[in-house]
Amino acid sequence: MLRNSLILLVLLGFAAAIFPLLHSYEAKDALTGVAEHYANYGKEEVGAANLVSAVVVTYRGFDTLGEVTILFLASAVIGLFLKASETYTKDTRSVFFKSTEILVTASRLLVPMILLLGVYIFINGHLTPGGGFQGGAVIASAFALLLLSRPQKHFSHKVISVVESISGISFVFIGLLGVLLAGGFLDNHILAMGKFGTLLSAGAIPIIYILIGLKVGSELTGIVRNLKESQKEG
Amino acid sequence: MVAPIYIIATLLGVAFGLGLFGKKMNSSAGFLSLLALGFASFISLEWLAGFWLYDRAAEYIYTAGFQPPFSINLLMGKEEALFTSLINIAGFFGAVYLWDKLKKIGSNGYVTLMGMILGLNVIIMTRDLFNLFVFLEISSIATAGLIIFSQNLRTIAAGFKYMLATGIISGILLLGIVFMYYFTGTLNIDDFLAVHSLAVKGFGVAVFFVLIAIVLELKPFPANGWGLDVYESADSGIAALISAGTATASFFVMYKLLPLGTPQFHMVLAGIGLATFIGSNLMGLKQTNPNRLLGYSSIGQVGLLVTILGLSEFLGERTTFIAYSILISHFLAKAGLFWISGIVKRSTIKEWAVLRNSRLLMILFGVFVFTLIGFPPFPSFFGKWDMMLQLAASNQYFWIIGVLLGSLLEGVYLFRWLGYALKLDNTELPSFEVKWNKVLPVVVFGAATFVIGYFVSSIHPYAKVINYIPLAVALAFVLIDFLPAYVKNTLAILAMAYYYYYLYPTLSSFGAVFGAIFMVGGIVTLIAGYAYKGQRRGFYPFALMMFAGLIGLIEAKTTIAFFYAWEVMTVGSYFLIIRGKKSMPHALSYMIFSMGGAYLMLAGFAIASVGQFNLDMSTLSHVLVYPTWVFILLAVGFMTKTASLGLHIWLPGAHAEAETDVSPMVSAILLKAGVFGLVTLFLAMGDQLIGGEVSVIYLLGWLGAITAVMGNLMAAFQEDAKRLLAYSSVGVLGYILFGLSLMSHLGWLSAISISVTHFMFKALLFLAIGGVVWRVKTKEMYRMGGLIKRMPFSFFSVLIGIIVLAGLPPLSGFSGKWIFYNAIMMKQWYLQGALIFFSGIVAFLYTFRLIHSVFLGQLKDEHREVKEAPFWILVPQYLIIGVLLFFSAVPNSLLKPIGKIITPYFPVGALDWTGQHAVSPFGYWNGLVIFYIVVSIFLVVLVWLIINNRRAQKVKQFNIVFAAERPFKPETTHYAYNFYAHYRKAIGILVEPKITGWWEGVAEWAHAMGDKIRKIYNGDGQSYVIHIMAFIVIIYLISFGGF
Amino acid sequence: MIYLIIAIVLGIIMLVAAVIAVYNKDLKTAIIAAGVTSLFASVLYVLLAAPDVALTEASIGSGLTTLIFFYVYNKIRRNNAQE
Amino acid sequence: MQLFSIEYISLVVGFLILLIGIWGILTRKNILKMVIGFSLFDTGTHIIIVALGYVKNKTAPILNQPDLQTDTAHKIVDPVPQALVLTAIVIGLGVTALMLVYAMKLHNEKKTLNIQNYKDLKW
Repeated sequence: MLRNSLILLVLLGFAAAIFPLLHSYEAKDALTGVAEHYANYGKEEVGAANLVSAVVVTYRGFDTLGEVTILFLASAVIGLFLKASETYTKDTRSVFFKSTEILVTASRLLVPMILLLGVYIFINGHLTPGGGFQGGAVIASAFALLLLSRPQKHFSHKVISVVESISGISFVFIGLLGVLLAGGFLDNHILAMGKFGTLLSAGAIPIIYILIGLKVGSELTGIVRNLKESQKEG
Repeated sequence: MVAPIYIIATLLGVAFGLGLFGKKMNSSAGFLSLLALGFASFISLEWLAGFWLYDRAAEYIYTAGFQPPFSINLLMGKEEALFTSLINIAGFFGAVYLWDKLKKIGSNGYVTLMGMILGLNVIIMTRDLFNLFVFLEISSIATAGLIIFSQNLRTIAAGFKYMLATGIISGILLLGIVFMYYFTGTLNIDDFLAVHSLAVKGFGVAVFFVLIAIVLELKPFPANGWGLDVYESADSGIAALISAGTATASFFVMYKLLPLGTPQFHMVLAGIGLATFIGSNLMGLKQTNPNRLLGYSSIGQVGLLVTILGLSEFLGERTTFIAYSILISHFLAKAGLFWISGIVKRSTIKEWAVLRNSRLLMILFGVFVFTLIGFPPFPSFFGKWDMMLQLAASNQYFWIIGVLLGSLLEGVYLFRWLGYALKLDNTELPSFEVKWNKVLPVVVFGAATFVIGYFVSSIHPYAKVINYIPLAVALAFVLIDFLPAYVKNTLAILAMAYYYYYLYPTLSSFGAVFGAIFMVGGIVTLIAGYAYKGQRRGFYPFALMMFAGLIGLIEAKTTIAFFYAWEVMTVGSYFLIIRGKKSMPHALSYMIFSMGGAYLMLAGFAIASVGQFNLDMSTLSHVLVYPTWVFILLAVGFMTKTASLGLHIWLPGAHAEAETDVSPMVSAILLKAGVFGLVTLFLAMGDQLIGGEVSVIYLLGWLGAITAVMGNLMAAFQEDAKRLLAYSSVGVLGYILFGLSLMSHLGWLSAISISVTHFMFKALLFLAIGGVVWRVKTKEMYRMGGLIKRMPFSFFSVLIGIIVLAGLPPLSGFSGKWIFYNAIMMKQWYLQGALIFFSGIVAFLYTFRLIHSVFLGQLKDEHREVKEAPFWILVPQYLIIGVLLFFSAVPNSLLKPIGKIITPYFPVGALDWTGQHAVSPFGYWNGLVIFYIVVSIFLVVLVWLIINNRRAQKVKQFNIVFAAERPFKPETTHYAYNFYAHYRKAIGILVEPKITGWWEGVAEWAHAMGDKIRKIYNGDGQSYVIHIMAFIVIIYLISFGGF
Repeated sequence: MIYLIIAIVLGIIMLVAAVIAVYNKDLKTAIIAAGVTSLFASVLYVLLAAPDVALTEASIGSGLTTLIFFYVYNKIRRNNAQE
Repeated sequence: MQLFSIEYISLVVGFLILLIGIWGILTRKNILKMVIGFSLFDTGTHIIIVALGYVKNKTAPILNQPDLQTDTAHKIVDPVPQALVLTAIVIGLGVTALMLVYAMKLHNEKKTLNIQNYKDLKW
């Protein structure tokens, strides 16, 4: 109890420490700083209707590269964690519940649709909400569903990692093309800007989002797969 | 120039591409990774060279084709080039070191390693705060992956704690960053620095959260339990990467963001750093697991670096130099030590004796330890020196004390560890596997310490004038260590002789006297080295290093050169002392006292330099601030070497347990370094008054007198012949201190002449007794006896030695004493004079005991066949005897030149010489006449004894009546055991080891403290998170005036 | 105004779910509660004119994270059952 | 400052969830519960960030309507925090997944999820 009271005290102290942040919050009525610039010039500079995508893929594209790397590393670490000490067995048991005929049929129907949705999300990332990460996550959830419904299904690790590698390398390569052909690393002007608001616009953003989508999708699938494959002990 | 973006592109591209490599292609994946890391190192080194050699301008790297703050930009400047070079080199060699392991793990392992290096590169270069956050996450996820390279309960638990802690920290960082964006509308660091003055309370808090998160990344005490667990459990190769890589990069982030903090926060930061430095090192005292110990040290060092950052206002433009020199030392040494630890694979530092199986690794281990603590010639030495000077210049004495205290604590456990490795008894020394890929990185880093040390000294405004040649010669002996001892001995003697020949014309005044003691003395004692067969590995480099230091003291024109030489001498002598069979604990206490003394000196020199335009030795004569303190600090510093009472406890063991020819070196020669220091100090500063009333030198006079009595008393009660001689040195050094304190012509004349004669008789006695010990294999006097028949030459040496020692006429000790009493009478220090007189009587007791117990009486059965001491040990003795006899017969050959040297400083009261006839206000003395008279008396007695010899009764061994001993249980019944039992009853209370007890108490207290404090690391990951939160709250309260 | 009320309701639900996530003894319920918090957060994001974030939070924050939680939870449960 | 505004409420809710998350991390002994606390901590942070980027009565930063394409800075909410949150959410997923795998492995070692049973390393 003493311990919990002390923790409470610490937590209250912490709350008191962040209170000034809350306290000094003031509602804005217009954008300032870099956001103002993005809002006013983003259309000409990047050409993506979805300004969040413009920021994510181009203005702060380097962060996104890092973000992809984080998932990549997490997946690699989980892979090495679960692989190093365990031998693979094909575990046919489902993780959650018994696989039923209905589920299998449903998944057979659903999975392609979900996959399609994922692809749609990341291809249209520069126009509508969503993008590579969301699309990738959707794709991964399709595969997760597949794993749930058909536990005996075994994904080839090879395919996942090849997709992952190629999309990753291409991402870096496109970034470098920006250095060579345009203004800097990950500049999207290496491709024509196209007509604002159409699918083939915003330079390299759709390409990059497709790569991110593939990469995130394969990374997340890899994580899920690794978790499943290590069922020997679990 | 390859654009820095290629560092990122290469590492990332290769990491991504490794997925294409199958399991069977692990080797090629490894080579590709090494290539990538090598290429990254090449790029950053190329930039570093560009900045350094061609003075390039820093270059911004823009991403996405927009100017900051609209897109993320990176900066490659001089500092970034340096730090990325460090990171990438650590990565490259780390990968080489981990080659086997990585190969077993496969591509995911390489990916993780490269991910970490990539993350660190970017956090160094980026100028965007959120980008910093992203890549910090990359490196911490990669680190979490690296930790579990070897999977067991310990690493997994440590990794989980690490993830919890870094998760919380990065969450807080993110919060701070976002609010900083909210208040300023930008994420660019340069913009933040520009709007810093924007004083919204909320913005300050947001900045606080960002900074505190970075501080927490640096593992501040006590919110760092998670870091320690990682250091302890992770594979050594990984721990090396974390210590050298992550810590370095995090430090740079702190450095980069430092201007965001208010001056008040900088002070808080300095406090956190210092608490970490002292706290970690205190807790390290009780630690026995090598990796955890290194973890404590690592965290402590980073704490020191944080202190430096926090104090940057006081350190001024030297901040960078100080921080970088200490950082690079830590970088190289810590990586090296962790790597060695991974090769040795022992779980307690006591088992590190196995390191003796590999000479190369042992040397490197020593190099890293000395690098870490800041000994010359390594870079951190110069960093610490500058730090102290700058702090003193800004009146920051509190920080001086704190930093030096922490350094001392660190030295204690590192040297204990080094001692264990060098000396601890380990009956079975199972060898460990040494693979080239593991040794190569260690060798490279070890060599780098020297190269960078030289480089750092060459850019230091004052260090570049230091004469490095003697040290270089000493180090060169490492390279020829494989030669037989006699060759190296000859080379060493030639080197010393040549250097003396070269130096001689430049020597003047006291430099000439001490130069002669150091160098001629060195040559004479080196002659005894011919007695050793074989290679005698590791002796000559350190012997010459000690002499290089001693020479450096005399040559020193600046205080930094003096201190440099002092430290070089300390290192050399430490290794000489620890060569003795049972020297380990004594060498440790020698080192601790030396370090303590050196730090006092450092503080003294630092304060002395305040307000001066240069560091010349002459600045000591017009110290502007706190001259009394300067005087006391320096004097106490020097007295740790002269072993004045209270600071003497390291001496008996160190001198007694040393090798036969090392004892005279460290006793007869090394102690004079302290005397030389005192002479220099007294001449430069004169007397100082404490509180305007009490004279410091007066107090030192008392200290000298008491030391003389106590040293001699303790000598009288020793059973061990070499220990007896060692305590006798304490006593004689007491005389010298007393003589110097008289501050008069005669006082100094006696002090300096005793210094010279003490060198001679103590070298003589140690060599003679050492020769005896060499043959009879024991140092206990009651196990000897009657050796006059077997070792007449040694007997004669001891006879002459003790006559001089006891100050008996006719030999030159007497001249010293005669002058001494004259000097005391003139100064009218009667009370102290009485003590000195009394100590002279005590000296008779132990000198008598020495010759009586060892050489007279019955010859032991087991010594019937014992041979005379080795020829080469006798040679230097008889050289010394020759000189002693000459000085005794012609005393003014010694006293007159010394008098001449002293006269310019103390013109009043000089002796009046007419031939050998000296006149003082209290009488006259003619050394030659006395010599003749005493020799005649001696001859008459001798002749009488010889004539009567046939009437003497020969006593057999078992004739109890005459032999007065029983052959068994010798230590209780032997007459020579506890020889002065009666005196001990009377005055033994005086010599109870109270002082030793006091120091032991201090040591125990410190260890107990450390033990208690480290209990906060209870192993519970949750507690560690609580520590982090509590740390944030407390620092918040301190920073924003809650307290 | 209607948005305001929705926001308040969402906030209360999220807080309750968060407390349940921390305090409920049953791990399964706790995981679901955490997922619910996340899911309602994504609704809140829509109110805050952040559809991108809403989509991400829904798919990653509440979808995949919860999925992974359950994977691990089941493994641990099964691991316990094996004893 | 308008206390009853959608962004302020979100901000407060975010802070409270963040605190609840920290409370969970600091007091729950069950490792999975701690990870749940951690994920709440993340969610709270994300809500705060999005709320900070909100501008009253403005639309999402997607310029699909022609009228949004002029004087945009006065018509949309801040896209930057949203972009940051996107990144943060993905990072959070990576970290959480890794923590969970750690938890799983820890459980494999000792068959317990109590954090206090993993004190093998200390002092």
